[in-house]
Amino acid sequence: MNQQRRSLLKYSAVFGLMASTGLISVAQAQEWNKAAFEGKSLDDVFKILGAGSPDKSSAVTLNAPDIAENGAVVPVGITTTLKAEQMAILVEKNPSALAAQFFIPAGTDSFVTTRIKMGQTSNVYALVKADGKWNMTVKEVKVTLGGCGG
Amino acid sequence: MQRKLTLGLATGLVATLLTMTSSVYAQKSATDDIAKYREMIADGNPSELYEAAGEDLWKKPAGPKNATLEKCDLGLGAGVVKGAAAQLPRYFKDTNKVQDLESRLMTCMQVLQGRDPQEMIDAPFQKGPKKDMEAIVAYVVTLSKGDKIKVSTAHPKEKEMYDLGKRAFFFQGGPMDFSCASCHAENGKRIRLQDLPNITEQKGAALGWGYWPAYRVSSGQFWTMQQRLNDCYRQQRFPFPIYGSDVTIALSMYMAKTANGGTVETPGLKR
Amino acid sequence: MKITHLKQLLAIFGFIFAVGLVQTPALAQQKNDPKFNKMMQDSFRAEGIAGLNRIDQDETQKFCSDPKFANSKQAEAMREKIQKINMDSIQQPSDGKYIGDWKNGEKIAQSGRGATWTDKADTVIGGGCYNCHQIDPKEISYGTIGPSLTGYAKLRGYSKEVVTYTWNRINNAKAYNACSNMPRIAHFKLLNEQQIQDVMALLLDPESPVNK
Amino acid sequence: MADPMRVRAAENGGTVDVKILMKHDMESGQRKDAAGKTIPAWFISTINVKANGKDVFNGQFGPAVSKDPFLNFKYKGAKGDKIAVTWIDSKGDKRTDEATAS
Repeated sequence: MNQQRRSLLKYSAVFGLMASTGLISVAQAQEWNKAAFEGKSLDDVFKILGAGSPDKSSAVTLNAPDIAENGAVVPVGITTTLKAEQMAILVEKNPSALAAQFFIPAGTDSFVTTRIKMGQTSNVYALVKADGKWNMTVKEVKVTLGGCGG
Repeated sequence: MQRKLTLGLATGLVATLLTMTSSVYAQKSATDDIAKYREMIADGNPSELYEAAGEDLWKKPAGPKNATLEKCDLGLGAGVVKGAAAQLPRYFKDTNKVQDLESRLMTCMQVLQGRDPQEMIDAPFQKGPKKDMEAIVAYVVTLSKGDKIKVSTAHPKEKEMYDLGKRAFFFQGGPMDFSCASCHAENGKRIRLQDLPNITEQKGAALGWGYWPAYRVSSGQFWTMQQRLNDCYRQQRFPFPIYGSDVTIALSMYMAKTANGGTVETPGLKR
Repeated sequence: MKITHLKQLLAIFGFIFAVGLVQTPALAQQKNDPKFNKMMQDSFRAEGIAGLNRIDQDETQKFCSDPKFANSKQAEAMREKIQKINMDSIQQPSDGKYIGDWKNGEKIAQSGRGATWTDKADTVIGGGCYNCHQIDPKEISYGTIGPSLTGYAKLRGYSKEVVTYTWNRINNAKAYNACSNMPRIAHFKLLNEQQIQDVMALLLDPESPVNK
Repeated sequence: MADPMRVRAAENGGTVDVKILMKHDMESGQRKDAAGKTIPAWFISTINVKANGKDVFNGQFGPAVSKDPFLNFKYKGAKGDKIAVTWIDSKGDKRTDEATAS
């Protein structure tokens, strides 16, 4: 706990310094959402992001494989026809559900691709905030055991 | 009893064939899904991060002689890196040995930079001097990407290495009776969901030799061919093959020569 | 001159082929090669539990390291001899029990761990069965080096013959096929008797998902 | 010091496709070392991307993002745009690399 607090303090100090020296503006720092990333369950994270219980929307597409050959690298991407302001990727069965979140300024496409770790087969959620409202889609990704297993 | 058993087994076999047809679909779709997964991660190979570091290390003075590796002769003349990896292993007159990329780089580090090869041999993979070696390998093999694999056995020592490598490929040992051939001598086989190339044929050898060194997503590491072979032997439950030892070079020679005509796709991106 | 030579050769081959005299050339087991032996001795070092004695081959390993000969007609008697050596080493269960717990068997079948130089002496060795075989149809990640075992007893029945044959085959597959790719599970004590009973159950218990 | 990133930016029809590879272990905090002790989490937490000094992308990662993270996004831009990518990790280390849209 102490350790955590210290690193958090250090963290804010770095941000503060960067902001004050004008390296990044306060608005764009979008300070790392500690509470959201430490939220365990989907609901924890939904609540912290202010997403409540987001509506399933066909306007949101999650690009992820049906089977991942290895859980250490699972490619995930979000595309949407909505005008996204914010997007998030959640893995239901990971120890902390939120994997990553993104802030999309005007002029940037509503599209992102990254790679995440999955401990086991799980539902993966793509969340998109557009016009102040959260939308989502879900897909199961199977994580397989591979190789010789040693 | 013997006859009854045979009969039982025969019926079993027929029945197995019947169930096999029903499982073929599931098997096929899982394989297709894995192919899709590989396609999705193909763009953005983290090997690139190692290549950049390797290029710096190639050009940076180091070792007791404070020299760069820029005059290293990888077989195409001093300082020629482009295309060199596609023609390794090969015989080198100055050492009077057949060398693979990594053993040759050790020679260059020793001769040009004054470094002790034993330190490299003894270092664990991914750490210390090996970490530098791995980055340099990433840099060198990238400069052969797209070239045809072209390995010669014209020199008697090259031919001898090839023959020794072929024999080593089939050499069984350890508590599981494994040889390289246990997994890599038949077409269309897989271990779990991973396809196993048949390295005894050109096509399979090119699929194996042509894609290593590679970034392995399961370990998040860039693996040289020496590390790849090392881990094969670990999984075969053999003792530890010494870094740059003749068995590793002989096997490389056998694989590379069999793969001749295939394309260098290194650095690959593997599970 | 070279060309005429070739033509002559072709003619001779053609003739031999035509009269059906072509046979596989007489094969002998590959000779002991001191150069090769030295390479193997010099190239490995002991690490952790993996000692250098692991590359000392027994008769079966030596024979199977030359597959061209091992699969030839000339080697038939030798194959039978190897199979007999391995058959004779098989022991039936000391408690007379062949079938254990299929749920444990599934766990053993899933694990491919153990016996490498990164393992400890007390690391439990897995059966590694799924590496090469399809077993429970729900597991999609299975290998194809060995035959599918899905529906094993449903297809073959639960007779004493099938049970004994399966026991023997798991204990030492080389009793039936001198150069089978399958490790000799009991010979090298990869699994103990109880673990083999559990794997047996995975294949032969009517309640196992394999037979559903 | 942190290792350099690879940043690639290609313009096509008024859209710049940005692909970033970052060199980072992204330690999850779930793994144990040989002695059985948990290896503490250590990961890139924020990413900021600017084109000609203006924000085009902000991201936040948790420890579940893969080792050597990859990121791909697109923005409306032009050839010659100066792109600057900055990440900061959970220990406060940071790294900035630049690229020009081609």
